[in-house]
Amino acid sequence: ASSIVERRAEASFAYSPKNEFSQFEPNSAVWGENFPREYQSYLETSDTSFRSRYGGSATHDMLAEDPRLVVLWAGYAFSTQYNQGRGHQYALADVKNTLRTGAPAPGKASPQPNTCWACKSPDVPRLMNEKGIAEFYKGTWDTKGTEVTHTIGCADCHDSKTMNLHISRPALIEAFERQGKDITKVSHQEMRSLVCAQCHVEYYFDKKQIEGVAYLTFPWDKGMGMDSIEAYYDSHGFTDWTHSISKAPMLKAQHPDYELFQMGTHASRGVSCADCHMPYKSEGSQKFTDHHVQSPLNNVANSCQVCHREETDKLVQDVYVRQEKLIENRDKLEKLLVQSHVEAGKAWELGATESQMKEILIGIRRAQWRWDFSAAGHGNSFHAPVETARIVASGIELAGNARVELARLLATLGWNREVPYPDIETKEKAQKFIGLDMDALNAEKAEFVKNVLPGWK
Amino acid sequence: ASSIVERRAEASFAYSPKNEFSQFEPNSAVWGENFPREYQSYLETSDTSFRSRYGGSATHDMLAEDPRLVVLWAGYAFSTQYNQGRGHQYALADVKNTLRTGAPAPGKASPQPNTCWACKSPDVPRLMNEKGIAEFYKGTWDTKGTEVTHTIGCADCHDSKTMNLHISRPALIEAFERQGKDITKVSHQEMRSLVCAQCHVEYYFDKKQIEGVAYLTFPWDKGMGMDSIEAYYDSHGFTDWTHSISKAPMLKAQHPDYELFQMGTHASRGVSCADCHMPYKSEGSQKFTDHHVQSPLNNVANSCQVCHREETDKLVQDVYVRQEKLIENRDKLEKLLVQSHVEAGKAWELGATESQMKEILIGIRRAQWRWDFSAAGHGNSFHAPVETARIVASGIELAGNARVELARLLATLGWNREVPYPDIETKEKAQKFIGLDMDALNAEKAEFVKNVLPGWK
Amino acid sequence: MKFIRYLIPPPAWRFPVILALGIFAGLFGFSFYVSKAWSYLSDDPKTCVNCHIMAPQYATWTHNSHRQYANCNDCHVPHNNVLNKYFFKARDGMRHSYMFTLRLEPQVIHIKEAGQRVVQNNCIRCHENLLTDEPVLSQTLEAHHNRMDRQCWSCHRETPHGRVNSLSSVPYARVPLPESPVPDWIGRIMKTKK
Ligand code: HEC
Ligand code: HEC
Ligand code: HEC
Ligand code: HEC
Ligand code: HEC
Ligand code: HEC
Ligand code: HEC
Ligand code: HEC
Ligand code: HEC
Ligand code: HEC
Ligand code: HEC
Ligand code: HEC
Ligand code: HEC
Ligand code: HEC
Ligand SMILES: [Ca+2]
Ligand SMILES: [Ca+2]
Repeated sequence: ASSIVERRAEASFAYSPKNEFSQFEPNSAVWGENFPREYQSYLETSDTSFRSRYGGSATHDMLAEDPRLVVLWAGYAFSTQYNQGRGHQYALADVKNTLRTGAPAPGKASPQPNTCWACKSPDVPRLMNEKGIAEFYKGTWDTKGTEVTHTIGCADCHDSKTMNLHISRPALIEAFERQGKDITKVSHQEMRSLVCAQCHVEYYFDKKQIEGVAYLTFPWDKGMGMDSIEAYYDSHGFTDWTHSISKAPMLKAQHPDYELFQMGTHASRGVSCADCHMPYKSEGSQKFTDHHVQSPLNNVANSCQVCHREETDKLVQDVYVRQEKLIENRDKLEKLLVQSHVEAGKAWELGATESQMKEILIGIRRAQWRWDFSAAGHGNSFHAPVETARIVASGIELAGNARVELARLLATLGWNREVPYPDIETKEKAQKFIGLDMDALNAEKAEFVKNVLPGWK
Repeated sequence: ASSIVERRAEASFAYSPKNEFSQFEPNSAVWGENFPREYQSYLETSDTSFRSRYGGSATHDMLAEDPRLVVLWAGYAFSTQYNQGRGHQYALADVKNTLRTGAPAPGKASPQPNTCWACKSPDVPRLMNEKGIAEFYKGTWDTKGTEVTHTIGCADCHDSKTMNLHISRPALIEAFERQGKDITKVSHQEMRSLVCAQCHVEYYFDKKQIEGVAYLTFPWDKGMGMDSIEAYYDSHGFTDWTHSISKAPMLKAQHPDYELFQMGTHASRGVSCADCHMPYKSEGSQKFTDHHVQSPLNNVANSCQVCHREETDKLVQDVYVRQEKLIENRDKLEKLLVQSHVEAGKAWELGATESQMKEILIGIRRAQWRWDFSAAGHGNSFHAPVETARIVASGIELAGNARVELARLLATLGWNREVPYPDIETKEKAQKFIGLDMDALNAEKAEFVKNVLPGWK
Repeated sequence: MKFIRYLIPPPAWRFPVILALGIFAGLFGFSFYVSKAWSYLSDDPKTCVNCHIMAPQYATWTHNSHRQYANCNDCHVPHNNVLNKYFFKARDGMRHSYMFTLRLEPQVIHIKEAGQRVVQNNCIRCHENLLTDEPVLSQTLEAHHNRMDRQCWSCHRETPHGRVNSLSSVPYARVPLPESPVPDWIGRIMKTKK
C-alpha cells in the first residue's frame, strides 16, 4: 500500500535546479547533476557490448570485414583505418586513435585540420564562441588537442537555460540559410532530428572561401538528395582526392544519415531520429528521454513497439531483411568498382591519354559516389530502403558503362582480355596491394598515443 | 456473438427467394440474383475511365509507351501487341482481340494452345470437369472458341453452396502439392489472396509431361522468389523462345503479382489482395465486399485509409514515389538489354562462334528475366518495392557484365567501338526494326474479328 | 460448526491473531481506499485511470468517436453473461494491481490474447447489424463467420486507441477530464448575482 501512495506522489514531484552553469559548460557531469536520469542514461553510451547483424555499438573493423574498401579508397586516409561508429562516449577517443588523423609529434603536424574536431565535443561551440568560427577550423588538428577534451555532451544539443533543444553548430545553420530556410522556425518534432543533423550528415571542407581554412560545409544548396549533392560538387569543381590507381577525381561521402532518412517512410510520417534512437521512457510517473543513444535493435520494446504491435523478432527481421537485400547489390557494386579502378590503372600503364580517360574517370567518380552515399550511412538500408536501392542500382549502371568503355579502350591499347582481379582477400593484402606501409603507420601512431596523447587530457 | 448471427440467419432463410445453381454455372448473372450487391459491383469492372500515373483500368498500349519492349521480345508474340490489363469484364474480349492469339480461320490454327483460356473464364472449370484437365489444355486455342463464352465470374472464386472462397484451377493446387503444401489447410485470410493466385502468377506451358499438351504449370517447386524460379527453369532446361536478334535462350515472365507481393511489407503484416483491391464497402447499414476489382488508387478511402490515417494525396504519392524510383532504373536496364541484343547480333554478324557466345547469351537471358519479373507485375513497385529494386539492380549488373564480355569479343572480331543504338523511337519503327510486317498481322486479325468471332458468341 | 471450530486458534494465540487480523483488515481497507479499489466494480472509465499508466488508453479513447457509445468495459469485459463479466474483471484486476504495485509494468503495454478475444466479441456485439447482410444471410452463414474471424482492429487500426502507444505517448493529456469546465466558484458567484 505504501508503494501505491509513493507512486501517486511521484506524479506531482518535479526537479528544481541544483546547479548553475553557462551555455558553454563542456562538462556533462555538471549539467548532469540537475538531470540525473538523463545523465545516467547518457553515460550508458559507453557500453560496447551490443552487436546486431550489421550494426550495434561493438566495433566493426570495416576494412577487415570488407577489404575491397581499401582499394576503393586508395590514396585516401580512409584506406588506413575505418571502423563503424560506436557510442557518443567514444567520439573523442576514436578521433584521437584513428590512423586517419596521423601521428602528430613536436615539429610534425597532423595531416588533418582542426575541422575534424567539429563533431566530437561540446568544447567546439565553446571555442568557437571564444575565437570565432573560421579561427576555430584553422590550423592542423594537433594544434587544438589540449583544448578539446570532453566527448559529445549536453551542450551540443541543449540550451542551458530552458533545456530546449538547440543548434550549436554553425555549419547546419549556414546550410539552412543558403537554402533560404530559417532554422529558428522549425517545429519541435523537426528539432528532434535536427540536433542529430549537426553531425550525422554528408560534409566537405571548403578551402576556397577563406585562405588557409578548411571550412566545414554541408553541400545542400541544390537539395539534399544524392543527385543534388553530386550536382553541387560538380558545379563547384570539387574533388576530395585523386584515386591512386585509376587517377579518377573522387568524392567521399560521409554518413549522410539525415539526408537519406528524409527520403524514407518514417520521415514521411513525421517520425524523428529521437523517436527510435532516444525513445521516451517513464520511471514512475516521471517521463524522460533515454539518452543512451544506440541501435534501436537493442531497445525494440521502447522504440519500435510504441508504434508497431509486432513481436520483437519480427521487427528485427524487418530490419535485417532490408539490410540484406540492399547489401547484396552494394557488394556487387563494390566489386565492379575495384575492377574499374584496376582496369583504369592498366589503361594508364598501357599508355592511355588523358582525353581517352576523361569520361571513363568521371563515370568511376559518379559510380563510387553512389556506392559511398549508400554505404556510409550505417542506418540507410533501413532508414530509406527504396531510395538506397535506387542509388545502388544507378551506381551499378554507371560502373558497368565505364567498364564497357574501358574494355574498348584496353582493346585499342592492345589488351583484349580480363584484367586480373587483385588478391585482396584480407585487409593486410589489400593495404599492401595499394602500397601502404602499415607497420610504419602503426608504429608512428603508437608513438603518438604514448607520448603526445597523455598531454591532451 | 456467432449465435446471434445464426438466429438472424434462420429468420432470413424463411422468406428470402433463392436461385438454385450448380458449381459449374458459368453465368455470373445467375449467381448474381441471389447476391445483388456483389453482382452490381462486379459489373463495374467494365468501367475503363480510371487512369493512374502508371496503372488504372484505361488501356495502356505498352509497346507504344515504351518501344524498347518490342526489341526485348523480338521473335516472340509479345512484340506484336501488349497492353496493360484492365477490368475482369474484359478478360475474354482481350484474349480474343490481341494479336498474340493470331488470326485463326477455317483451315488455319491459332499459334496458341487452349491453355490461353485458362485464366479468362468460369467456363474453364466447367469444361475441365466435363473433359478432364489435360484434355482441356490440348489443341490450339481456336478449337474452344465456341465453348468459352463467359468472362471471369463468380464460379472462378466461389463455392456455390457456402459462397466460401475456393480454388477452381488445378495449376495452383498442383503447384502447392509439388511443394508439399496442402491448399485445403490454408487460413481464410490466405484464401483472400489465393483466389487471385490462380491467375495473377508467373506460369509456363510444360510440353514435356503429356504428349501434345501445353500443360499450365507454376514453376514454384524450388520456391516462389525470382531466383528460385530461375533455378527451376534452368534445371528443367526450359526456354520460352530464342531471341531473333541475339539468339539468346529467353524466359518470359508473366505477371508474378502474387509471388512478389509476398516479399513486401503488407504481406508480412497479413494484408491480403482483397483488402486493397476488393475492400469492404458499406451501403446503408450493410457491409459487403466491393467486387469492383480495380486499382486501389481509385478507391483510397475504403482501401488504404481504413488502415492509414493519411490524406488521400499523400497515400497516392506514396505509391507514385515508389513506382518512379523503381521505373527510373528499370528503364536503364531496358536500355542495356536493347544494347546487349544488338551487340550480340553484331557479334554473330562478324562471325562469332557458339562457344564464344554461350556465356554471354546466358547472361542476357538472366538479365532480361530479372527485368521482366520486375516489370510484368504491374503492381510490383508498390507491392514489394525493396525486393523489386533488388531484382532490377541485379539485372543491371548482369547486363553490364554481358556487355563487357561483348565489347571484348567484338574487339576480337575486329569491331572496337560502339554498336549504333537502333532507331526505335516509336512502336512502328521498333516493329519494323525487328522485321515484323504489322500491316499483314493487323489485316489478318481484322478478318478474324469480322468472320470468326461472331460465331464464338 | 465443527469445521469453524478448526479455525479458532488455541487460547494462547487468540490475542496476537486478533491483532494480526485487525492489522490485516486495516491494511486491506487502506489499500482498498487509496487505490480506489471499489471503483473496479463500476463501469466508469475513470476507474481505469486510477492507475496513471492507463492514461494513454484513456486519452486516446476520449478522442475517439467511441467515447460517446462505449466505455472501457463495453469493450474489455465479456458481456455474454454477468458472472463471466465479474470473473474476468476480478482476474484482470488482480494481475494489474499486482504488476502495478511491484512496478512490473512494461513501458509499452500489449493486450493479451484472452483480452483480444473479449474485445473482438464486443465489437461484433455492437456492430452486428452492419456485419450481416440479409440477402447473403438467407443463402449462407459462412460469409458472415468469415467476415468476423479477423481482428477488427487489424484494419481499423486507429480504433479506438490510435497507433502510438506507450506510457509516455500522451504526456499532456488531461486524465481524467475535469468534471465540469465551469469551476464551482464561478457557479457560486453567478448564483449570488442572480
Ligand atoms: C559533420 C560532422 C563530422 C565531421 C566534420 C567529422 N566527423 Fe567524424 N564522425 C561523425 C559521425 C556522425 C560519425 C559516426 C559515423 C557512424 O555512423 O559510424 C563519425 C565517426 C568518426 C570516427 C569513428 C568511426 C571510424 O571511422 O573509425 C572517427 C575516427 C572520425 N569520425 C574521425 C573524423 C575525422 C578524422 C574527421 C576529419 C577529417 C572527422 N571525423 C570529421 C561526424 C563528423
Ligand atoms: C556533436 C556531434 C554529434 C551529434 C550532435 C550527434 N551525434 Fe551521433 N555520433 C557522433 C559521432 C562522432 C559518433 C561516432 C562515435 C565513435 O564511434 O567514436 C556517433 C555515433 C552515433 C551512433 C552509433 C552508436 C552505436 O552504439 O553504434 C548513433 C546510433 C548515433 N550517433 C545517433 C545519433 C542521434 C540519433 C543523434 C541526435 C539525437 C546524434 N547521434 C547526435 C556525432 C554526433
Ligand atoms: C545527441 C543529442 C543530445 C545530447 C548529447 C543530450 N541530449 Fe538531452 N535531449 C536530447 C533530445 C533529442 C531530447 C528530447 C527533447 C524533446 O523531445 O523535447 C532531450 C531531452 C532532454 C531533457 C528534457 C527531459 C527529457 O528527458 O525528455 C533533459 C533534461 C535533457 N535532455 C538533459 C540532458 C543532459 C543532462 C545531457 C548531458 C548529460 C543531455 N541531455 C545530452 C538530445 C540530447
Ligand atoms: C513513432 C512511431 C514509429 C516508430 C518508433 C517506429 N515506426 Fe515503423 N512505421 C511507423 C509508421 C507511421 C510507418 C508507415 C506505415 C504506416 O502508416 O503504418 C512505419 C512503417 C514501418 C515499416 C514499413 C516501411 C518500410 O520501410 O518498409 C517497417 C518495416 C517498420 N515501420 C518497422 C519499424 C521498426 C523495426 C522500428 C524500430 C526500429 C520502427 N518501425 C519504429 C511508425 C513508427
Ligand atoms: C524508425 C526508426 C528509426 C529512425 C526514426 C531513425 N533510425 Fe537510425 N537506425 C534505425 C535502425 C533500425 C538502425 C539499424 C541498427 C542496426 O543495424 O543495428 C539504425 C541505424 C542508425 C545508425 C547506425 C547505428 C549503428 O549501430 O551503427 C545511425 C548512426 C543512425 N541510425 C542515425 C539516425 C539518425 C541521425 C536519424 C534521423 C535523421 C535516424 N537514425 C532515424 C532506426 C531508426
Ligand atoms: C496463369 C493465368 C494466365 C494464363 C495461363 C494466361 N493469362 Fe493472360 N492474363 C492473366 C492475367 C493475370 C492478366 C492480367 C495482367 C495485368 O496485370 O495486366 C492477363 C492479361 C492478358 C491479356 C490482356 C493484357 C494484354 O496483354 O494485352 C491478354 C490479351 C492475355 N492475357 C492473353 C493471354 C494469352 C494469349 C495467353 C496464352 C499464351 C494467356 N493470356 C495465358 C493470366 C493468365
Ligand atoms: C480467373 C483468372 C483471374 C482471377 C481468379 C483473378 N484475376 Fe485479376 N485479372 C485477370 C485477367 C485475365 C485480367 C486482365 C483482364 C484484361 O485486361 O482483359 C485481370 C485484371 C486484374 C486487375 C486490373 C484491373 C484494372 O482495372 O486495371 C486487377 C487489379 C486484378 N485483376 C486483381 C485481381 C485480384 C485482387 C484478384 C483476386 C481477388 C483477381 N484479380 C483474380 C485474371 C484473374
Ligand atoms: C476475383 C475473385 C472473385 C470473383 C470473380 C467473385 N468474388 Fe465474391 N468474393 C471474393 C472475395 C475475395 C470475397 C471476400 C470473401 C471473404 O473475405 O470471406 C468475396 C465475397 C463474396 C460474398 C460474401 C459476402 C461479401 O460481400 O463479403 C458473396 C455473397 C460473393 N462474394 C458473391 C459473388 C458473386 C455473386 C460473384 C459473381 C458476380 C462473385 N462473388 C465473384 C472474390 C470474388
Ligand atoms: C479487411 C479489413 C477489415 C476488417 C478485418 C474489418 N473491417 Fe470494418 N471496415 C472495413 C472497410 C474497408 C470499411 C469501410 C466501408 C465504407 O466506409 O464503405 C469498414 C467499415 C466498418 C464500419 C463502418 C464505419 C463507418 O464509417 O461507417 C464499422 C462499424 C466496422 N467496419 C466495424 C468492423 C468490425 C466490428 C469488424 C470486426 C468484426 C471489422 N470492421 C473488421 C474493413 C475491415
Ligand atoms: C489492411 C490494412 C492495410 C491496408 C488496406 C493498407 N495498408 Fe499500408 N500498411 C499496413 C501495415 C500493417 C503496414 C506495415 C507498417 C506498420 O506496421 O504500420 C503498412 C505499410 C505501408 C507503407 C510503408 C511500407 C512501404 O512499402 O514503404 C506504405 C507506404 C503504405 N502502407 C501505404 C498504403 C497504401 C497506399 C494503401 C492503399 C493502396 C495501403 N497502404 C493499404 C496496413 C494496410
Ligand atoms: C496494400 C495494398 C495492396 C495489396 C494488399 C495488393 N495490392 Fe495490388 N496494387 C496496389 C496498388 C497501390 C497498385 C498500383 C495501382 C496503380 O498504379 O494504379 C496495385 C496494382 C496492382 C495490379 C495492377 C493494376 C493496374 O491498374 O494495372 C494488379 C494486377 C494487382 N495490384 C494485383 C494484386 C494481387 C494479385 C495482390 C495479392 C497477391 C495484390 N495486388 C495486393 C495495392 C495493393
Ligand atoms: C491498479 C492499476 C490498474 C488499474 C486500476 C487498471 N489497470 Fe489495466 N493494467 C495495469 C497494468 C500494470 C497493466 C500491464 C499488465 C501486463 O502487461 O500484463 C495493465 C494492462 C491492461 C490491459 C492489457 C493487458 C491485458 O490484460 O490484456 C488492458 C486491456 C487493461 N489493462 C484494461 C484495463 C481496464 C479496462 C481497466 C478499468 C476497468 C484497467 N485496466 C484498470 C494496471 C491497472
Ligand atoms: C471500442 C472498443 C474499446 C474501448 C471503448 C476501449 N478499448 Fe482498450 N483496447 C481496444 C482494442 C481493440 C485494443 C487492442 C489494441 C491493439 O492491439 O492495438 C485495446 C487495448 C487496450 C490496452 C492495452 C494496450 C494495447 O495497445 O494493447 C489497454 C491498457 C486498454 N485498451 C485500456 C482501455 C481503457 C482504460 C479504456 C477506457 C478509457 C479502453 N481501453 C476503452 C478496444 C477498446
Ligand atoms: C458498446 C457498443 C460498441 C462497441 C463495443 C464497439 N463499437 Fe464501434 N461504434 C459504436 C457506435 C454506436 C458507433 C457509431 C459512432 C458514430 O457514428 O460516430 C461506432 C462506430 C464505429 C466505427 C466508425 C467510426 C470510427 O471511429 O471509425 C468503427 C470503425 C467501429 N465502430 C469499429 C469498432 C471496433 C473495431 C470495435 C471493437 C474494437 C468496436 N467498434 C466496438 C458502438 C460500439
Ligand atoms: Ca564528403
Ligand atoms: Ca513465364
